[in-house]
Amino acid sequence: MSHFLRRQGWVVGLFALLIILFIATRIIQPAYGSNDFGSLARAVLPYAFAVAAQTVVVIAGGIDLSVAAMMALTSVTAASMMNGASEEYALFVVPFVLAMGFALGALNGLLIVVTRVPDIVVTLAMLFVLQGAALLVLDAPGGAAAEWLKALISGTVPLPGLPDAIDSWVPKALLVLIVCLCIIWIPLRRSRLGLSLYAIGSSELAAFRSGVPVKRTRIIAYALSGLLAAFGGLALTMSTGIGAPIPGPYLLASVAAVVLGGVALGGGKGGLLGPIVAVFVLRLVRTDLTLLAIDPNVTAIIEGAIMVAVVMFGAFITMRGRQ
Amino acid sequence: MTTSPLLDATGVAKNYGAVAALRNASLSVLPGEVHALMGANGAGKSTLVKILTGAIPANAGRILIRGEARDIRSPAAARRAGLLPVYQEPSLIPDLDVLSNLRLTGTPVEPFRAWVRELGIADLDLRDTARDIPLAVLRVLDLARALAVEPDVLLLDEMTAALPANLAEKVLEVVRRQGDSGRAVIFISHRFVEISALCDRATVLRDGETVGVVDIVPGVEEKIVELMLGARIVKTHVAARSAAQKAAPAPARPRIAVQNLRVGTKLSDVSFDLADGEVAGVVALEGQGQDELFAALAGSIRPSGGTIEVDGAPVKFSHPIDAIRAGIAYVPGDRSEALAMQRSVRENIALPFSAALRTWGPINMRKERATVLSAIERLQIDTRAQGEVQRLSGGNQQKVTIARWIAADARTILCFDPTRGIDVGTKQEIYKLLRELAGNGKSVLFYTSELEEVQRVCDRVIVIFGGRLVDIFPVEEADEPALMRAAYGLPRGAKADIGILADPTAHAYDAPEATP
Amino acid sequence: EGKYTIGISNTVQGNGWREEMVCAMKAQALASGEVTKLNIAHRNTDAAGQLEDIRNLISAKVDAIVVNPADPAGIKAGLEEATKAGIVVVAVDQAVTEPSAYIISNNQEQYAYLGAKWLFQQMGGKGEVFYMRGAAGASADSDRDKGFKKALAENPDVKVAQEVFTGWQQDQAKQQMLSFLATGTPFNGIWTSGIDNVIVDALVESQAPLVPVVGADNAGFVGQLSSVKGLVGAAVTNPGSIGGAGVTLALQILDGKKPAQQTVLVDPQLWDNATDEGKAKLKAAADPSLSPEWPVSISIPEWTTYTKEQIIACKGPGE
Amino acid sequence: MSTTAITPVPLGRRVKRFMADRPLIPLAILLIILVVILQILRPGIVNERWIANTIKFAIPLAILAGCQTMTMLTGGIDLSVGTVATMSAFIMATQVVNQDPAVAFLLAMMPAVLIGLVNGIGVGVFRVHPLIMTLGTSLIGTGCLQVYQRTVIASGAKIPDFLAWLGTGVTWGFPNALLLFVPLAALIVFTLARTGFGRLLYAVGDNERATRLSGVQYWQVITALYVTSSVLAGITGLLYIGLIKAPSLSLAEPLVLPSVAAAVIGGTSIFGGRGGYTGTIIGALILTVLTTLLTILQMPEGARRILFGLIVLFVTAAYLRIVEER
Ligand SMILES: Nc1ncnc2c1ncn2[C@@H]1O[C@H](COP(=O)(O)OP(=O)(O)OP(=O)(O)O)[C@@H](O)[C@H]1O
Ligand SMILES: Nc1ncnc2c1ncn2[C@@H]1O[C@H](COP(=O)(O)OP(=O)(O)OP(=O)(O)O)[C@@H](O)[C@H]1O
Ligand SMILES: [Mg+2]
Ligand SMILES: [Mg+2]
Repeated sequence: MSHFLRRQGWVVGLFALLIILFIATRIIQPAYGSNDFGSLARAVLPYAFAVAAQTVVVIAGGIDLSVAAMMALTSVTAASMMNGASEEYALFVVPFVLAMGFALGALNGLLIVVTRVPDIVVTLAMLFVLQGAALLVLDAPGGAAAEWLKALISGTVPLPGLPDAIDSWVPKALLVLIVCLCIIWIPLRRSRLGLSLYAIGSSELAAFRSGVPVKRTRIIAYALSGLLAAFGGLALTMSTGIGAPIPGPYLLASVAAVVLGGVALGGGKGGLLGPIVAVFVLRLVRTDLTLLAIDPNVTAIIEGAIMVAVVMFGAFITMRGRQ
Repeated sequence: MTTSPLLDATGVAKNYGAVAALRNASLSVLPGEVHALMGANGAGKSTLVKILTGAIPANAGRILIRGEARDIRSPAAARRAGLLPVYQEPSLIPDLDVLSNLRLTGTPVEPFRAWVRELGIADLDLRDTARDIPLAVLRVLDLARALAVEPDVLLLDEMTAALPANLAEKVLEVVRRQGDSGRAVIFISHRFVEISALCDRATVLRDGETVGVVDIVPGVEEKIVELMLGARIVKTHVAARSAAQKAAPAPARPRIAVQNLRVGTKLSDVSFDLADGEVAGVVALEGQGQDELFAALAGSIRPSGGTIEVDGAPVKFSHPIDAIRAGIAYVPGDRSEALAMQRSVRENIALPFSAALRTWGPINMRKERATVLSAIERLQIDTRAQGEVQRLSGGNQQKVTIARWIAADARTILCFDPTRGIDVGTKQEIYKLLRELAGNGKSVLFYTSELEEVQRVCDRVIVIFGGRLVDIFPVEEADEPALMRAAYGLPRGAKADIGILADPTAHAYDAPEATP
Repeated sequence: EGKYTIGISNTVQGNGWREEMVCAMKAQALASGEVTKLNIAHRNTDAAGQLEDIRNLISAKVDAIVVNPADPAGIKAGLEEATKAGIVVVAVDQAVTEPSAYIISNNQEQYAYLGAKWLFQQMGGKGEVFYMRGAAGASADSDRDKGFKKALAENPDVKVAQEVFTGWQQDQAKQQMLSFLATGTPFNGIWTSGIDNVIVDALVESQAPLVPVVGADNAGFVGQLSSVKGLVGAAVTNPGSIGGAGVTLALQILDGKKPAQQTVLVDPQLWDNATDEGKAKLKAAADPSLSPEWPVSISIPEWTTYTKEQIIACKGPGE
Repeated sequence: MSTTAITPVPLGRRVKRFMADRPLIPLAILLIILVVILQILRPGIVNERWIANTIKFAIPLAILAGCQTMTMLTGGIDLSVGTVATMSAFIMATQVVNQDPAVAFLLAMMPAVLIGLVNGIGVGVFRVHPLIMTLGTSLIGTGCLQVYQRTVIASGAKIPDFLAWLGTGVTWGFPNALLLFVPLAALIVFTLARTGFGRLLYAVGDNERATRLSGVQYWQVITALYVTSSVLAGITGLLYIGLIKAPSLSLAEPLVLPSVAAAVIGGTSIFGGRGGYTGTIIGALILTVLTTLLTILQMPEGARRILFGLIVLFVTAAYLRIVEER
C-alpha cells in the first residue's frame, strides 16, 4: 500500500483535483450533464493522444517536438484520402495512416540514433519536415472523413444491462480513447520492451550494461510516439471532418500535461495514467473558464499560472519529502 | 596443468584519441581459478573489463572463449557467452525496482534471493526502487544478479572497494567458492589482503600493457608492486607512525567540538572533538551513520539535534557554503559527486573560488593558474588529459577532488574514504599528504573502509556503530582486529572470530552448507 | 435591461485585426443594450479546439453564438449541435458549411481580386509582381489566392516574380522583402495580404524605387499612403468591425427579424491614393491615434451603432 | 616496426583533428558554403546591402540565442524570451507616446526583470523544469500583454528615433545595430570564459551536486542567470522594434525556436556543461542565410519547409561528426 501511494500519489492527487473540478463545474453550471461530459471527452481526445505520444518518448528519456506536426500530417493524409472516397475505403485509410505515423516516428528515432544529434534538435527539424509534407498534401484545410468514423466518437455507448442514466455518461469518445490506449499501453507496460523504455530513460549506460538494446529501444519509443500521434491526427479528422495542415496547439500542451501528470522530463519515471488525467484537468479548467465567462485575455494568465503553480507545488512536496 | 583456458585475450588495445588506454593487454583465465587483475591507477584494468564484456569496442586484439574466437559486441552478447561483469559503477536501473531490474536482464528471481541472503543482506524488499538503495547494497545486488545466472567467468571490477568490511567478507567467501566450483573469476582490487586471501594467479597491467602473470604465494606482493609501478618504485610499507611524529599537544580549545549530534534515526548522541594538527580516523561498517555524520559536518544536511562548535563558537550550517566559510571542506567518497566531469582540471580545482557572490566577477587568470599549478604539483596529478576531468583515471580524479581544497587552503578537511579504488603508490601519496596537512596545523577527519590505513594516518580513531559513537581509540591500540571488533559493536577486549580478513593466513575454508 | 447572453468564439489571439473584431463585438453588445453578458472564448487554437469552445458555450446555455471559424467545414458538427440546442449561430469573417448558420462575412476572394485588379492596372497590365501571401494552409489565405489568380488570369502579361508566405508576421515579411530587394530581381508591383506597412518601410529604408503597393486598411499603412512621398498604393478594406455586425445580426434574429438570406457578404472597398476620390476616402479614414495594427474602418455603417470611444474602450456589457 | 618511429598521419585525419580542436572553423565553412550556394542561385545577391541586411536580422536572433546558450549551459532553456522581447518592445512603443523615453525604457524593462526573477526562483528554488517554468511565465506574460494592450489601444504607438536608427540604420556599410551587438557579444563571451559567474554556469550544468559541495548556491546562480537572460531578451525587443517598426502582440515569438536551433547548431549542448557563444553567433548567421536561401528558391511552401528541416538536421549532424572526431 505504501509502495502504491508513494508511486501513484501524484496521480491520486490529480484524480482528486479532477473530482473537485467536476464538483465546481456542477456548482457553476447546475445543468452540466452527460452531454456536456461527452463534449469534454471529445475535446480531450486529440490532446490525450498527443500527450500519450509525448509520454512514451519522455519516459524513454527523450522529447518529441514533432508531435503536433505529425498529427497535422496524418490528419491531412487521412482527410485527403477519404475525400470523395467510399465509406469502405476508410477501412484501408485508418491502418495506412497509423502505419505511416509509426514509420515516420521510427524515422525520428533512426535519425536520432544514427546522426547522434540531440533528440530535441532532430525532432525540431522533423517538425519543419512534417509540416512541409502536410502542406504538400493539402495546401489549405480540406478533405473529408467517412461518416462511420465521425460517428465513432459522437454519442454514447449503449451498454447492455445498464440503465440509460449511466449509459449516457459513457461517451463513445471516452471509450475509443480508453480502448486505443489500453491496446497499446497495457501489453507494452507488461513486456520486457516496456521495461527497456523505462531503463533507457532512467540510465542509458546502466541499461546498455544490463543488455538492453538501447538504440533499438529508442527507435521503437519514437515509433510508438508516431503511432500515437497518428491516432491523434485521426482523432482530429474524426472530430472536424477535415484535415488542417497547420498544426494545432498540441505540442506545448502535450509537454505541459506530461509534466503535470507526474512524468519527469529526465525520463524513467511515471506512467500514462497521470498525463491523461492531467489532460482532463486542463480541458475541464478551460470549460470552467468559459462557463464563468472570464475575460478571455485573463484566461491565458490563469492557464499559465495554474501550470506553474501545480508544478511548483509538486516540486515543493518532493522537496519536503526529501528532507 | 594443461587445462585449456576458459578465457584468453591477447593483444588488446584501445585508444581514446591520442591517449592509449590499452596498448597490448593479455589475460588468460583457467577454469576454477580466481584470477587477480592488478595495476596502478590508469593502467587500464577497467577498460579491459569493459572490452571483454562488450561494453566498449576494442581497437585491436583477439578474444578466445573456450578456445573459440568470439566477437563480443555488447553486454548482452557477453552474457550469452557466459561472461558476466560487475562493473565499478552499479548497473541497476535507478528508477526501476529490483524485481523489474531482474526481469529486464532475465535473471531468475529465486536464485537471486538466495544469493542476496548468502551475501549477508537479510531484509531486501524486491519492490524497492534501486535509487533508494544504498550504494554498497546495490553493488552486492549487482553481484547477486550476476551469480544468479551461474556465469562461466565472473568479472569483478573493484567489487569490494566501496564495501564495508562485513559485506566485503561475505563477497570474498562467495567468490572463493565460485573458484572451487570450477568457474572462473577475474578479480580487480587494490587491496593485497584480499588478493592473497582469494586469488590463485594475478595478471599485472602497466600503462595498458600486460607486464607479468604471477602465482599468488606468500610474499609475492613485493614482486607485484614492482611490476605494477615499473620504474616508479615506492616503498610500500610505511611503518606505523611513531609517537614522535605526532603533532604538538592539542591546544586547549578544539577546532571542532561535536556535542550530542543527532540526524534523524541514522545518528544519535555523537560527541567528539577534533583538534588542530590532528588526523582523526572514523571507522564503521556500512551504513552505521558515518555518511550522515560527514554530511552534517559539511553542511549538506541539517542535524536534528545537538551542537557543532567551530573554534569554540556554535554554528548552524544550512548549506555547504556555511561550512566552507567556517574553513571546513568535504571530500566525498564518490568522485562523480565532486567533479564537473566535462570541465578541465583547472576549473575543477578553482571551483570554490567562484562560489561566493562577490567572486562572480572577472577572474585573475595568472593568480589562479599559479594556485592551481601548485596544488597539481603537490598532489602529482597526471595532467596528460587535463582538458576534461572525465578522461583522467580514477586515481587522478580522486586527487583533483582533494587538490581543490588544498588550493583553497581549507583548515579542516573531511575525507570520506579518499583511497577507495586507488593504487598503492597513490595511496602512499595521499597518506603523506594528510600527515603533512596535520603537520601544518590543519585538522583532518578521515573515514576509511580499509582498516589497515588507520594506523598509517590517524592520531585517534572514532568508531561508530548503529548510529552511536561506541569507542575512541588512541592510535597505538587501533590494530585491525581491535578495530574490527569495535566496528561490529563488540566491547573492547572481547574475542570473536570475524572471518578471513582477521586471519589472512587461513586459506583452508569450510564451504557453508547451502549453495544455491 | 439586456435579455440575451451571447457566446463568442475566436481562434487567433494577439493579432490586431482579430483584437479589433473582439472589441467591436463587445462595443456592439454594449451599445445595443440587449445583451446582459458576453461569453468569450478567445485563444490560439485549431478547428478541433474551436469545436471544444463551441460546445463549452452550448454548456453555458448562451442564446446566440458568434463565431469566426478556424475553418469553414471543420466546425460543422459543433454548429449543428448549437442549432439543435436552439442557439442562433452567426459566422463572421468567413463562411461556414453548416446550412443552419447565418453568415456575415468579408468577401476574401473579392478582397484579393479588387486589390490585384487595381495593382495590375497601375502596372499597365504587364510586368512582374511580388506576391506576399498570408499563412500557408489557412483558409482565408487560399480564398484570397483564388481572387488573386482570377485577376492574374485577366492580365496575362503580368507575371509573378516571386511568391512568399509571410505567415502574417511583420518581422518575417520585412526580412523577406529585404532579401528580395537584395536579389536585384526587377519587379513592378507588390501585393500584400495585409502585412503592409513594414513593406513600405523596407522599400523606403533601402531606398528602392517605390512601386505600387496594395495592402489592407490597417492604420499604419493608411497613414503611409498619405505621408510617404512618391508612394502609390491602395488599401482594401477588410473591417475587423465585422464582428460588431455579427452581434447585430444575431440580435436581430433573436428578436425575430430574420434576414432574407442566410449569407450576407460585406464587400470590400478600395481606397487608392492615385485618384482624388480615393485620397479623400483615405484622408477621412486615416486615424494616427489608432494602434497601427488596427484596421481603420472601425465601423460598418448599416451594421454597427457604437461610437469610436466605445470600441476603443473595448468594454462589453457588465464590465 | 621500430624503424618507423614517426608514422605520418594522413592529411585527412590531420585536417579533421585540426577542425575538431577549433570547432568554429567548420561552422564558418558551412556558413560560407551556404552563402556561395546563394550567390550561385542568384548571381549578384551577395552585395554590401544584402550583407548589412543579413547582419541586421541575425543580430536579434543572435542575442536571443545568447540567452539560450547561457541557459542551456546550465541544462536549462528559456522559452519566455520571445514573450519578454515582445513585451518590452510593445510597452516601449506605446509608452513613449506619452512618456519621457527614459521612463518608457524603464517601464519596458520592468516586465523583463520580473519574468526573469520568477523564472529564476521557480527553477532555482522550487526546481521546476525550466521548459515548463519558462513556458508558464511566457503564457502569463502574453496574457498580461493582451490585457495591457486594451488599455493603450487609443494611445497609438511610436518608434523612438534612436531605436529606429539603431535598428535599421547603416553607417559606412555597417549596420548601426553592431554598435550594440559587438560590445554585448564581447561581454557575453568574456563572462562565459573569464568570470566566476561564467565558470559557475558551466559547472552547474555539468554537475550540480559538485558545485553545491564547493559552496555554490544554486538558486543564486540560476536566478542571476534567468534575470540576465530576460534582460537581454528585453534589450533585443527594443532593438527589434527599431528594426521592424511595427509593434504587434506576437512580434518576437517567431524567433524563439530559431534561437534554440541557433544555439544548438553553434555547438552548445542542451544537456548542459558544454558550448560557447561564438559558435552561437555563427549559428544565428547560418539560420538567417538559410531563411533567405529558401525564400529565394521558387518552390511550394511545403517543400521549402521540408528543405529547411533537412538542412538544419544535416548541418547539426555534420558539425557533430567533425567535432566528435577526437
Ligand atoms: N575517455 C577517455 N579519453 C581519454 N583518455 C582516457 C579515457 N578513458 C581513459 N583514458 C586514459 O586511459 C588510461 C587508462 O585508464 P583506465 O581508467 O582504464 O585505468 P584503470 O586501470 O582503471 O585505472 P584506475 O585504477 O585509476 O581506475 C588513463 O591514463 C586515462 O587517463
Ligand atoms: N561507455 C563509455 N563510453 C565512453 N567513455 C567511457 C565509457 N565508459 C567509461 N568511459 C570513460 O573511460 C574512462 C575510464 O573509466 P573507468 O571505468 O576505467 O573508471 P575510473 O573512473 O577511471 O575508475 P577506477 O579505478 O576507479 O576504475 C573514464 O574517463 C570514463 O569516462
Ligand atoms: Mg578501475
Ligand atoms: Mg579505472
